[in-house]
Amino acid sequence: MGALFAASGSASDFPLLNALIFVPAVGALVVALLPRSRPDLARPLGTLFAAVGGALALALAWQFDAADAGFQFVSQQSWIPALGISWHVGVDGISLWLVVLTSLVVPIVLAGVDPHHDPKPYTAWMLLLQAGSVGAFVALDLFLFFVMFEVVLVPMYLLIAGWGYEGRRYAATKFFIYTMAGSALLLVAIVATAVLGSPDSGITFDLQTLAEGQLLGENTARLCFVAFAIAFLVKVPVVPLHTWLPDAHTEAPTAGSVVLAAVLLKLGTYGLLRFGLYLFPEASDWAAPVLVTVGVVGVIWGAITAAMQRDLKRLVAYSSVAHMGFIVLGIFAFTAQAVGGGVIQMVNHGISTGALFLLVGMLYERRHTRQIDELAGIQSAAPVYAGVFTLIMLSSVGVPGLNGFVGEFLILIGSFDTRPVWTIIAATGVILAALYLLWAYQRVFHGPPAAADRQTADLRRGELLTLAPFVIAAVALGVYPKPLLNAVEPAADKLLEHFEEYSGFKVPELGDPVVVDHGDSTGEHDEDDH
Amino acid sequence: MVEVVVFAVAGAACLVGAVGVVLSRNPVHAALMLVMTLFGIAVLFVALQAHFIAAVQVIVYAGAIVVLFLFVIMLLGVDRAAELSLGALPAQRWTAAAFGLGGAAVLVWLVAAVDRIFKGAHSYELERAGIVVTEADAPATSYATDVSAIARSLFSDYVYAFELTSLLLIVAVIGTVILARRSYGADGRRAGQHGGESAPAESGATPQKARQ
Amino acid sequence: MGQVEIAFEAPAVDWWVLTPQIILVGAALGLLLVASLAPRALPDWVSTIVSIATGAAAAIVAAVQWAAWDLAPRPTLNGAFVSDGFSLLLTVLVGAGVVMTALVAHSALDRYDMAPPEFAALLLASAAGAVVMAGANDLIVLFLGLESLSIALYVLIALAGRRASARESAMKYFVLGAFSSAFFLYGIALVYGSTGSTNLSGIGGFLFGSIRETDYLLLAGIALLLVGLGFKVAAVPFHFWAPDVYEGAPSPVTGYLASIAKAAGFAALARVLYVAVAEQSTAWAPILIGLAFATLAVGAVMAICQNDVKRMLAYSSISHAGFVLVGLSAVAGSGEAARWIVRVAGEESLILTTGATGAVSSAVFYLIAYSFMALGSFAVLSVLGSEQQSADASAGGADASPPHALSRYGGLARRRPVLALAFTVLLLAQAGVPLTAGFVAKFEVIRAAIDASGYVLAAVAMVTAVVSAFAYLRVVLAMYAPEDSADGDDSAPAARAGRPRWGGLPLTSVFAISLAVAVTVVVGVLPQTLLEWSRDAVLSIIL
Amino acid sequence: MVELVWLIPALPLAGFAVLLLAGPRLGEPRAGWLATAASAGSFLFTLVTFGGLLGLDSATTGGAGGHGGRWFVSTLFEWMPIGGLEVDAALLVDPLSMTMALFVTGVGTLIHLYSVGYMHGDPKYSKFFLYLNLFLFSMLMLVLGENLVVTFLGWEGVGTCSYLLISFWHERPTAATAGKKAFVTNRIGDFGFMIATFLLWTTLGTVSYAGLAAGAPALATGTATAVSLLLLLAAAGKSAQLPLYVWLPDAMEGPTPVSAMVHAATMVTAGVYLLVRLNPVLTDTALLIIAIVGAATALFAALAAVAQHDIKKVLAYSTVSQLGYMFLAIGSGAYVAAIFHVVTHAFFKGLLFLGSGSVIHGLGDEQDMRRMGALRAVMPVTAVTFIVGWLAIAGVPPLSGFWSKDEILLAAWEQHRLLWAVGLTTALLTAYYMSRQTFLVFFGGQRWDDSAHPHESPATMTLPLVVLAGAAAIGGAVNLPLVGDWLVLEHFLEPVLADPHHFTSETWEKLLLAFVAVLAALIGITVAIAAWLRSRIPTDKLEPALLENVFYFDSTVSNFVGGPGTKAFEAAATADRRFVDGAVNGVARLVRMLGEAVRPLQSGYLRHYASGVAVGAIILVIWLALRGVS
Amino acid sequence: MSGLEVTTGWYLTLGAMLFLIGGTGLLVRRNPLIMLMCVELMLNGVNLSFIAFADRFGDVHGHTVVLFVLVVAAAEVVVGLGLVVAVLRASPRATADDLSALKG
Repeated sequence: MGALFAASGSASDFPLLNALIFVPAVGALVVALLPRSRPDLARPLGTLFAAVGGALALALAWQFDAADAGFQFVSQQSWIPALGISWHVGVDGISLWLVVLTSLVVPIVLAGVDPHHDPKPYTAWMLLLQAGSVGAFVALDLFLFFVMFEVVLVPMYLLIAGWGYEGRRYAATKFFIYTMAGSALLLVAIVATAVLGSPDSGITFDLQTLAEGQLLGENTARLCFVAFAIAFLVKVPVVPLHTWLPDAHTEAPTAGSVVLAAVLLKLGTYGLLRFGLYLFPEASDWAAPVLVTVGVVGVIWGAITAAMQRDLKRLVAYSSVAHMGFIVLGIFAFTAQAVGGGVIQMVNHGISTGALFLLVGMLYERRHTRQIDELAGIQSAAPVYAGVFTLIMLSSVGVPGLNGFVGEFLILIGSFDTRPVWTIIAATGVILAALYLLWAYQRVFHGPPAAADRQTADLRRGELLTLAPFVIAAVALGVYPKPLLNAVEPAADKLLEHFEEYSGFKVPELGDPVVVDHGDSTGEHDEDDH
Repeated sequence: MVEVVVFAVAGAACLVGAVGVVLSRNPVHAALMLVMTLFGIAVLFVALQAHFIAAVQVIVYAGAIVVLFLFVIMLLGVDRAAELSLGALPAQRWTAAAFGLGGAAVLVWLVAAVDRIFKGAHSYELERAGIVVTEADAPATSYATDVSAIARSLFSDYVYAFELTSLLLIVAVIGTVILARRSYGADGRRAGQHGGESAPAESGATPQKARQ
Repeated sequence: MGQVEIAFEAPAVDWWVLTPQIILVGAALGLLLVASLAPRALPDWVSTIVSIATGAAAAIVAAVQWAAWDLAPRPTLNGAFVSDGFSLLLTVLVGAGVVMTALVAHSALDRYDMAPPEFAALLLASAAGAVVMAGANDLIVLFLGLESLSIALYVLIALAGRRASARESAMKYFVLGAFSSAFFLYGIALVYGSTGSTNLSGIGGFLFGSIRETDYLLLAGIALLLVGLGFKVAAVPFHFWAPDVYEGAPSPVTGYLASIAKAAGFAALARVLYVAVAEQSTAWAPILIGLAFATLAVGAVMAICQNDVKRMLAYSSISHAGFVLVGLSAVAGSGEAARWIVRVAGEESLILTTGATGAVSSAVFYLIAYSFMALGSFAVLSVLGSEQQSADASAGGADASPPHALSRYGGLARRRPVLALAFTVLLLAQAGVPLTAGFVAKFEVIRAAIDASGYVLAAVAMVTAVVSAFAYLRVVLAMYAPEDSADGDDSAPAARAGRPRWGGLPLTSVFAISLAVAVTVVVGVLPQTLLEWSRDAVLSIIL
Repeated sequence: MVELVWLIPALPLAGFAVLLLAGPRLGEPRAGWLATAASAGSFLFTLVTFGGLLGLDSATTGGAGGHGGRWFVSTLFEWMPIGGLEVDAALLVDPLSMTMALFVTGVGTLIHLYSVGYMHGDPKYSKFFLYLNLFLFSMLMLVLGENLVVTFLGWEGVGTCSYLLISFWHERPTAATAGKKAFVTNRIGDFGFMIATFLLWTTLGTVSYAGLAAGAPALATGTATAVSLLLLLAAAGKSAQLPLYVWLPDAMEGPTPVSAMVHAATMVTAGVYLLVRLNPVLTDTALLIIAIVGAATALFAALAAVAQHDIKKVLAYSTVSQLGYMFLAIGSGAYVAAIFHVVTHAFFKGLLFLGSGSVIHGLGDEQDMRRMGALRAVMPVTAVTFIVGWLAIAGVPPLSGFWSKDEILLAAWEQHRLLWAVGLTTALLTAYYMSRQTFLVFFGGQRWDDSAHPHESPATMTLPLVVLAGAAAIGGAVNLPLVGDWLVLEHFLEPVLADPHHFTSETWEKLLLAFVAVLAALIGITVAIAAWLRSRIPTDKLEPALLENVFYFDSTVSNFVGGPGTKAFEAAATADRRFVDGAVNGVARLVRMLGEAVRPLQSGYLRHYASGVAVGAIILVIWLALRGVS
Repeated sequence: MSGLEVTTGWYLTLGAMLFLIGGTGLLVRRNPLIMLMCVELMLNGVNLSFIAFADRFGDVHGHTVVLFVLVVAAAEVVVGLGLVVAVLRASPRATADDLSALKG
């Protein structure tokens, strides 16, 4: 195992990425081995490990060379040579911020959210979640990715099952089975990709080799892509594959919901980018009309159904569906703005929705209900809480100046270039977002409070501290997203270049007198969509 | 023609015996019917020049195995007439018919095939012995089947199998001894330690059934 | 034409090749002898130690042979038995299985009222049968090995005959086993009738190059051999015995049944198909695929309907058999025979095609991985079974629910966190979660299937894996999120003991479970070695 | 000095930040004064920047986008740079933005000041100023933004603040609902804004105003019209035009200073600003549509105002109507007139709202005009200033309203006679309903309880009234017609306008039109006097239910949204649960049922199992053999 | 070669019939002892086939195999009867159908 820490070819000698995966993993082990008599140590110690991961992630961001479009901090070790599998990790602009997000969110929620019972296993699972998620984001080997992609299911499943609410059994099982069903075909497709797409020199699961080689036949690639896409679309999730999400989110403990929203859903969209566009450029282009459609349908459907939810957490969950739909649209618009915006939106969605789940969780702690009907006038009793909620809600709605806007705007402006009609439809989701969130806010926070509502305590200092990073990030990224974009842009450009080279897709030049009379740019693809 | 008569008689005995086994109400009758089949087969063995095997067949089967059956029947006192109906499983008729008729269908078909196959009989052993069988050649019909030939085979190609039968028999013996000893219960060493047929030992999967 | 005189030559005996079996059988006999001659009953641990030592010795000898012989196949006794990589690897597995079973059984024998020396002797004898099956190069030898294994198993199950369920399962296993043996034997007869030999590589050599597509006798023979071995490995529709027998048998024996007995069956299947009738692969591969489909589907679908954990694991075992069948059926490309002729140093020799190698090696890998998972799982069940029983005993009345009812696993994570975690690992491994051996095994099998263009089969296999994952998750859920609220303590009597406990677990079982978990995890994380082994094993199969 | 432009929005932002962190601790009245100071400072720097702008040479051509020299861009940082898209956080100083900024900060400061008194005693005193400062910041970003996206930041910002301020008294369900309604309706407009932005970016490759102005001529007419109409949608949302006006009357649930500042003087004019700012894009077709929408809104809202009883509702509909005027002006190509009216309207409508606030305050939160009357005696300052506002909006010369309205009517005359006629009718109605209001509130008999104890408001509230009254009176001076040199505003704004409108009418025509307009105003006032002061006309006929309920437009929309709309959403949610999720659970159940269906096969009977083996064997044999045959 | 000649096929057919009758018997009878006898019938059918084939090939190996089958049959019967005894001791009137507590 020691060999894994010998990085090669990175800017620094210290194998940051491996450390990012193994520090939390070791932390989980250490926490698990704590003596039974000291359960109180688990969370502080776990937080420490997670925070070390967070610090390493910040160091990663600091040392990251934004101008370099390729993979950095690459570490490659032979793992299962018999199958051409290696431990190959690396980070580029697309994955960088997701790694940072993951590594920061976990310590925050670990420190900030009380699991109420059995802190030891809870902490260990959270740390494993962190390790697995980071692993999935930095994996450059299909096998390794799949391992990480699947392995995060387990801690999440156990977190829901062990620390969730009343419906946790159903929700946890549904979550596990649904996502596993999605990835069942992914495994087959990964193997097929490697078996059929490896160069003559031997089977390999290396992402770059396979992607640069492009040795799959057209139909095979399309089939494989479909399998990949289904797995990722379940994870995203898009309508109509989304129904695991509301249940999982609602029944999960607060920290679980936060991590699920902030990190796990991103595995889907990230996968679409990294393993869809990159591995199967032609197939991506071929399937794009369908994917864009499901993305946009998700935006609208998610928003409409969210509006009608009676459970606040469920509502936020459905809003997630809508937000993730935007990202899918962005990815399959194939423009630098849209793809970049998609990546940014992944981070932003993590921040806003993560914070919303935290907030809802805090409300539940106080009131032991999430039913919108049973709450009213909270703002009078807890103004600070309401204020934070408002800000995060506005970020989620996409008000400029806050983070949510940046991603949404970039996605839409970028998508409009190639998919004007879908973009227009998706943009109505912006209206709906305001509708459902404000309506819910009104019902919960406004109006005359009942006696119970008046008792609702405002945020405590600790909770405020937990929320502070989210709030700060929401504002900071809304005002000054440039550092993120700078890192994302070269990678996105490179990816799109690769994509255009193999797919034959061309982004229309700016200034082309297109639009309104749409279809010019997408028409030919629509025909392929059968 | 003699061959045909022998075959017909012995074969008929076999079949009647077999059907008798299946249709006998009384296990004792069934065992006797089985003997009839076994003798019939022994006769056929002789017809096929397998004299030694025929002898073993009579000795081992009729002499030992059937006796064992009868012994157990007597031991348990289950020599009363048993229901011939299908009991609780009437559908069994259909599966049995499917098996019987399906098997018969396959059989007809195989028999049709057999003659074709043996046109140019050719086997591994012949090949090993360097004998090339041509289409015109009839297969070897006379070959050494005496004890020494069998012994040769037994102690060359099948010596390992022969040794393995010892393992098999040992296992069977141990098993039977254990089973017999256990089923009598009280004299078992461990049963004694645990106070005989006590309740906990019997609380297996379905105590209700067991208590009936 | 004259008589075909077969000259007598005393066959050469390679004693080294036979050493593992001799060790197993010798120890079994020795133990029995000592036990019966000893003036007083032997202490329980003697039998256990003997079993462990013997199993370990057999495994070590095989391992040493593996290393020393450089994987060159060594046929002996006129080619009736062969020691090649394949048989050696499986011998090691069998040895390990014996060790694990002996460890688990040590603490359970009392509960099942089984006499240790007999148990050990039968276990070792059956292991010898399994070893014979793994290396049999003759259908009759194979059959005798199978019978030794089976008869020993009938008795092993019947040892716990004080329980009605054990009697019932032994009886069922026996009658059906005998029935299917008859089919197997008839298969041997037909194959013999079509080729004139019972020697596997003899048959293979005889069939090589000859187009015998319309050789109905041979094809029917293959079909009947598949029936017999399909029964042994519990492939649908020959699987019916498995759930009942697994449930009724003592848990340690069940583990042995699910792992070693099954592995032996598959080893025999692989040998028969790939050594003897590889030429007919275009005929039998579709059958195997059909069996795989049925086995996967029935195993998975039935597993999710079970409310008894032991029975659920039995069905899951069936679905795993389906996976192995997927691997075995993955002979490359349709219409292509499973083996090639190549010239090595001027001499022609037969080797398996790459696809066939991949197919068998993936099956071998799967068997090894699954064996440990199964042994571990049933070890956990064994431990829990005694706990439940003592809980029932202390509760004074017989609890109506069977000892392995799902409801009895409620809250296990609280009472026995480590045990629950171990069980979770084993269950998740069976579900195919990455970083466990179960995942790599599935991956290998899928890879083999895809290599052979079996995309649909691979996809179906994965889908059924998801279905059966549901069954495992139910158990995990029960342990970690009991149906009642976390603080409700009114359900199972064992749940009343709220405080987590370390103590009271039999050390031997703990060791066995740890071993199983360790193998599962280590192979899951670093599978390279085992992958190589299973490939090497197959590459050296004698043809 | 233009470089200091960043300080203009920075001060309110700083005020916001301080109030956010320390607001409750500052308490009343310090929080209010701090916010007012921030606003005043912002006004000061606007003046400074304005001075700087005047210092730039207006004569030189060139500059960004072919504008004159009076054009300065202050880039703070790159906001969203990616792949050819350059969105800078940059501020634009040009005549238009300065004009807007001046009255925004000016009126804003006065209203801040007013609020110090008005919000006295409110438990959320500091929070109110927090919002006000944030609003001011957003509004300034809106008008100072250098590109569409920064403007959009302000655009959404003011919408958000409007939401927060309307629902300020959120325990009142009506206030909460009104706030939400405002935001969501605004968002419909924002949708248009976004799509317009995207369209402009994809076709012109830029979002900065300079670039857009330069590229506009190259736009295809179809695209340009599409953009124009999308912008109209955006503007209609923000500026409460038909059919999106519905939120504005409800917005009166907010505190009165909010109504004055947000919903009369500043935010609602954003739509006008946007259209004027992007005037190079507007096509003739689009202009006509804008004019029609404007005229229709003006008349529609004026009719509605006639029959309202709530003092603020009258003003609200009046605002909608006046905004319609401004759109009419834009649609007629008279951008300067539109801006001119924006400015004068800010003065007099701000004044009127503050006056009404003073009345409400004085009467102890009474808003129904039917329970007012004869207040001129107890609230002299309020009454006098309100009368100034009344006359100004009624279009009585020489008050400011007359000048701006006259110019709009002139432009409408030249666009289409019918539009002019509508405008004139509206003017008449405006004079009438404002007179009605004035009479009902300040004249006639006392209709309030003595227990109400009406009183004049404190100095902090009356001072802004006086200042605004002065501005409303003489505000017209910035753009006096007839004499060319007096058209200060027009000359000042000219560089911004791609196609400055020049009136073609003869002088006599202009004079005649002015006369007719004055006549219309007088008729309106006369009728009002007859009806409400002298009771010569039965008043009950003058308030038909149709008008009181605003043609049942709002209620129809609400009923639709609350009825079929909600039902449709509910149906979707139900479908999601029943069918989408149901399918998933159904599959799971199906698999389970399948298992349960197969389970009986595992009957426990040995012979059944044997059958499985036997039948399986037969199948296998036949299958294999069949394969052999083929 | 004229007239009737007993060919290998005859023996094979007879063997197969015995096998089938035995198998069918096992399917229809409930008495465990008779079931065991049916298994014996099946084995005898197989034996006949072996000898017939051996005759056809002129290969004595077939005979040897039959010996092994006999041994296996004996071993099976012994253990089987032991089991039957064990079962019937516990419940003397039990048939195979009564052993159906484990199911599902």
